[in-house]
Amino acid sequence: MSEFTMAQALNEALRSKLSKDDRVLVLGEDIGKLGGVFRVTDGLQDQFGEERVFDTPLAESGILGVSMGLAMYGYKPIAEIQFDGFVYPSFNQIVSHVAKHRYRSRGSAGIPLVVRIPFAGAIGAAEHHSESPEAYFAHTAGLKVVVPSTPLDAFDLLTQSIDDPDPVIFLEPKSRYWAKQSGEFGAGTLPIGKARVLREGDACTLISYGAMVTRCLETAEAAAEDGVEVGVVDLRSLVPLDIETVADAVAQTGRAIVVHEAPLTAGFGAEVAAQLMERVFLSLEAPVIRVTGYDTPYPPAKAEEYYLPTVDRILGAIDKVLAY
Amino acid sequence: MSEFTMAQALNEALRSKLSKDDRVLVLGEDIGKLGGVFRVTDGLQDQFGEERVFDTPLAESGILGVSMGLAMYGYKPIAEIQFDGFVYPSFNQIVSHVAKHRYRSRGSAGIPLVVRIPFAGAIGAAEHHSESPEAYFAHTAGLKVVVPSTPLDAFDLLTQSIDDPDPVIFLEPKSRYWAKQSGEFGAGTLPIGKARVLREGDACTLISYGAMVTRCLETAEAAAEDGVEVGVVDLRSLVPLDIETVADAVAQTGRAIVVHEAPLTAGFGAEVAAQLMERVFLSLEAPVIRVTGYDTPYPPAKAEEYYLPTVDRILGAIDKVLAY
Amino acid sequence: MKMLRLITPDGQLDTSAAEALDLKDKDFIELFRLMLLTRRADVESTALQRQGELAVYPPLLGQEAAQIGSAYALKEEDFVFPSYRELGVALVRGIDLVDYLHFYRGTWHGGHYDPIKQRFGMIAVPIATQLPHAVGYAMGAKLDGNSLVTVAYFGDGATSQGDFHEACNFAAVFGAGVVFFCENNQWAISVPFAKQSSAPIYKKASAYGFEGVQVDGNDVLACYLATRRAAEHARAGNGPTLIEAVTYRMGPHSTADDAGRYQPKEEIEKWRALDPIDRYRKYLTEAGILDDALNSSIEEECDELAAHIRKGIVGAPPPPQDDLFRWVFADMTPHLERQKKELMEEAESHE
Amino acid sequence: MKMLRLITPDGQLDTSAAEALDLKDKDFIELFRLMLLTRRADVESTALQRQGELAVYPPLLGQEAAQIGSAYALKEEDFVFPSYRELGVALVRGIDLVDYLHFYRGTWHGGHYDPIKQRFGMIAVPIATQLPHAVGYAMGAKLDGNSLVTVAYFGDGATSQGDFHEACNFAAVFGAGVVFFCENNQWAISVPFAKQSSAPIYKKASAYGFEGVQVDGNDVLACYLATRRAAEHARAGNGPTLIEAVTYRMGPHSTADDAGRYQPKEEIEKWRALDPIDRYRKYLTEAGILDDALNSSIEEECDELAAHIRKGIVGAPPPPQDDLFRWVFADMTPHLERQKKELMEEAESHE
Ligand SMILES: Cc1ncc(C[n+]2csc(CCOP(=O)(O)OP(=O)(O)O)c2C)c(N)n1
Ligand SMILES: Cc1ncc(C[n+]2csc(CCOP(=O)(O)OP(=O)(O)O)c2C)c(N)n1
Ligand SMILES: [Mg+2]
Ligand SMILES: [Mg+2]
Repeated sequence: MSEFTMAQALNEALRSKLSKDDRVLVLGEDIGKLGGVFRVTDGLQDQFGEERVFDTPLAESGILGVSMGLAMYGYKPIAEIQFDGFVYPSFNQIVSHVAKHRYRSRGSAGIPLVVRIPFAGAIGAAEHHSESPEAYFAHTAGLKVVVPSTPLDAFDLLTQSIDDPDPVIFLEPKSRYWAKQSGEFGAGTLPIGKARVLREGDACTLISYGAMVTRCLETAEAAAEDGVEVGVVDLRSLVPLDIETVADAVAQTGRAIVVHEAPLTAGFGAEVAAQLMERVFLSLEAPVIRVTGYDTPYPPAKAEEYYLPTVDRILGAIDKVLAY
Repeated sequence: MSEFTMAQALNEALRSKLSKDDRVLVLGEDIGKLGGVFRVTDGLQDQFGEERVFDTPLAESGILGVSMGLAMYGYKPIAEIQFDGFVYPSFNQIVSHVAKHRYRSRGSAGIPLVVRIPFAGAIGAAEHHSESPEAYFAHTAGLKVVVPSTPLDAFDLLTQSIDDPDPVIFLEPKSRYWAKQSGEFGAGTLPIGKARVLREGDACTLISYGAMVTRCLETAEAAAEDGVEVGVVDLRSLVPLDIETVADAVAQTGRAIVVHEAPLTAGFGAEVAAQLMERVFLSLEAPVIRVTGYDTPYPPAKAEEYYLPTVDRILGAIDKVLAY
Repeated sequence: MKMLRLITPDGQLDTSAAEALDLKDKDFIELFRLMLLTRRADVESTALQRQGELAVYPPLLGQEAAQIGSAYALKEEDFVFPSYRELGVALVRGIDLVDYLHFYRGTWHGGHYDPIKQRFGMIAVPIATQLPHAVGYAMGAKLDGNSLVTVAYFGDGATSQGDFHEACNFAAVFGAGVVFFCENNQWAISVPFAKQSSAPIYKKASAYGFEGVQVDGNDVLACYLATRRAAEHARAGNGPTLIEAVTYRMGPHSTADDAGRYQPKEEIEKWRALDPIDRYRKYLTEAGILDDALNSSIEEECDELAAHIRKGIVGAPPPPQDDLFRWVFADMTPHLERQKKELMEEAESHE
Repeated sequence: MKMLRLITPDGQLDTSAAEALDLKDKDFIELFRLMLLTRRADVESTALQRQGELAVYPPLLGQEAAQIGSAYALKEEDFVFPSYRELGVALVRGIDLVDYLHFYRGTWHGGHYDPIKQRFGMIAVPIATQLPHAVGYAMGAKLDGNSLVTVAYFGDGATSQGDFHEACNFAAVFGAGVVFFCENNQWAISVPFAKQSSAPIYKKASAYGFEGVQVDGNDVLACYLATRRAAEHARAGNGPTLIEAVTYRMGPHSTADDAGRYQPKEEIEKWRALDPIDRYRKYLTEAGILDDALNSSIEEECDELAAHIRKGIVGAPPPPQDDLFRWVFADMTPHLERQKKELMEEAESHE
């Protein structure tokens, strides 16, 4: 029973998959000798060689395009995009081809491809290094969108994503890379598409994913000190979305708050709110509200604390729905 | 008082702007001699010359990138993307630069740029020619997203978009290009950011934009024949969103349905539904529901009628909210 | 560098250069047969669109030599990544053109053939996006110790896209066995090549450190030879080659286009004199390889192919509604099951 | 083609070639002064990051000649589109480096200078995205009958991006007055140029039909001359030029990098002997242009600059909260007004 960080858990998942399945490849910018800017691929090139773990030229559309070709040949490429803000050059390949290929080929040519993207903010990074693009991908039919919030889940979800026959956008909350957890790798059995109730609570339900799950748990702690018990649900994957689990939780509390870092407008929180309204309308005591980043570009490092949902903002939202 | 199509109205708006303001430029693929594949730029190169109305090489990232440079110099470029499905190569330039430039320059270098995109389906086109990418842009802070539904509004909104100091994604519902209307150009005074109530109705409110507005009006007609009066609101712009007008209408009916062609998940309908819940929760008699494209790639021409919201599907939704 | 040409526009063969071909008479005839079948299928497809049986169709009229010559140089295991104008290549790859044309009828986005089995990718409409796929597939083959070659087909306009550049660069860096086959038909819809780029296409290969060759795209033998050499080069593990086939788009960009607005009549006339089939027929006839009997048996085959296409396309049914949901994911999600149910119920309610 | 070099690594001037420079002594001195100021500011910035006063910083150590030589060749009306490593160019353009460094402190994304007034664009982090901006700006100038020139700075890795290709192609097709100045420092983070591309960078210009030149990037005079020629070429309406300045990244990619994992010590040592400042100092001293008095006055200036940077950066306040909303649009939307109100109220509630 050892302790490890999320970065180590992801590294371990890649390592075990590379050793078990020789069709698995890892490619991207600086993922070889350097081991990736977050060291998630550390040591993999040494162990598996430059043919299976290799650096590419600096071109994301090319990375996604050749990954698609590799997948068509029969490999399982795991492409790393160095940071969230650098996935956009590959948007055309992802939306126009990767997401649609199984569909247009009437099932004969699915693209088993994992796109790993360190995402979101709160690490004091420079511009373009703190984006939350999940809604762009969730809105794109044919993609699965997976977001772990803990080291153990990171291992399980990445393993499952690599096994998945379809393309998976795998978003790694970079502010959680160094978060530690102890437990057994692969002990988890919860598949992609199942949300996890992390905390029960009768007053209201907090729904989130990625780094904000931790914020929600901290908030729940703080609320508990004031005698308010709020539940916390970790979505784990946005597509497929486990709305049943979320709706069951909210049906009991009658109050829900969705929390994410991405801007509010047309963010994924809107989808969760809309689906909850459709499913548990009559159980709702208050509108489902959202605590999110503002509708501005992600701000500079010195201002990100204003932008990100804080425990206080979430507590404020809880007061609001309870007072409703 | 003459009659004209939406394509003619757009052409007229471009023509009048080109003649009034010599900083206005029109560029894109095949917009010169050919006049654009939909003839929206027909005759403009003849009238204003190859320097102000010019074809570019076949590269959308280049088109947006040079348009941004032209805007920085002091021009007002109007870039055409030939079809919705071909805007993705320029996504990085739009999201990483065009949308953020005013912000990052602390207001000193806004980008007055209009990106015209014929969008959405229902014209029996080939793959990649019927996409509805509006949610991608609405979720991107710093962009305005404008969608006309009638020829007169197309003239007004395009004129206002060209006058706007900020980048505007101007989505032209291609299935409406040939729709005729008669009236006076420029008589309209409703600015970007104001929705229009096209029909009053006490039973329920249909909310849409672009080509689906017409579907909603047809549906309202059909419902009226059964004695059910439903209102119809045309959003006209998604960003800024005139939620006040929408909320006022829904507050009266207590029932709302959002209709769009784009896929359901994380589509703009979710945003409208979520904001309505926040604003008029206590007036809602039923959940705000969405009638949209399915969460699949846009289907082949022979199947698009299954995919697109039909009068029947919207009528079904009306029955549902009324029966709630 | 001078353009590779084996047959002059008036049908004279450069016999010394032609030695490199080492083709048998049956190959010479097969190339002719395939060009004729292609032209007939192409004309038939245009006709079908005019009759409303296809949603749209992009004719390849005038580009038969480029497509047939290049495709004929490939082995069965090789993999082709086409754009949207490669009906001729599809024919050579043994694809039932009815399955291919279902893309243009709007029956299904990928048509009705299996791209993996047929080793002919699905039509790629977004310009130049298929190039990196060809590179990745070739990288996979190399990694797997497989000597197959991939060929990416694209137009002159496609060379302006970033994906063209990134694909060429990846191919060079990874020594991928790719043949980049550009059909320079002089136009990108209404934009002439002069406004597309300021350098000849074959020269662009030097930016990546591999060879670029220019061939007479209306000379089927030159297209064959250049492609075979590039394929051998790739098969031997020597990496990519860029081939610029200089040809001409005799028809409109597509049936939806109004080329009269921009394409000069004189230019079309000039190129009509360079027709790839006429010159090759002249050569074959004078060389005594082609006689009337053969000619008419090929004509018969063309009629049969046209009839086959017509039969398969005219009135072909739309896809069943549930096809909309079947292949979004390998396993349908509960969410899509719900949407499918919704559509099916609504459909029934109006039957 | 042979690399342009005017001063050998051991400080010998190629006098005949140098005639083309026609620079006065004060220019020779100014180039030296600017390189020294740049190096000091660069070292100071790295130190400030180590002390937690900057979020991150990408040193340009070793690239001073490339940046100063090229920037010194520009006129005030010219417009520079930098990447993120051009502190030296910013200095030449007269930007207060405190304003520049606020980008790296994380005070504001564009730093605190006005890019339009300063004719120096904002730092562009997404690789190669600034190149088409430089092209568009130059297209605008041409359209406006303005003879100004734009210069895009970028690295060797940037040449792999589609935007590099599209920008070069647009520039050629529209005859835009752009100088594409590539600082080939041999590395793109951990990827050496050999894995980035299989052709020398200057050769890539031939793919677009304009000239590409290779210069010794550690020779400030060669960088000056090549850039001045390219700028004159552009000013005369003859379009773009690609300049490859062959230099070396003596430091890590950025202060967040661990270059020890991949950058060979020997390689660094080899290049240390080619240091751009040492060789130029040697030349100036031997030529009698530089004496101790001058040397120490420049040293003094360097100290002042370092102190100025320190004073401006250390403990600089974060932006006020409402700055988050001020510049999203020219006129704040009601929606953003609401979000601003929400933030301000919440802020107050915790004061
Ligand atoms: C990314 C993208 N942009 C625009 C289009 C619209 N379009 C379809 S074909 C075409 C011209 C292509 O010209 P070329 O590459 O020369 O091929 P050709 O059609 O001549 O065979 C254009 C602009 C597209 N399909 N994809
Ligand atoms: C589109 C994009 N992808 C990835 C990155 C991450 N990144 C920042 S700098 C860099 C290397 C750039 O190398 P080069 O172009 O040679 O410039 P240098 O840093 O050497 O000056 C990378 C990969 C980025 N900034 N933008
Ligand atoms: Mg062409
Ligand atoms: Mg570099």
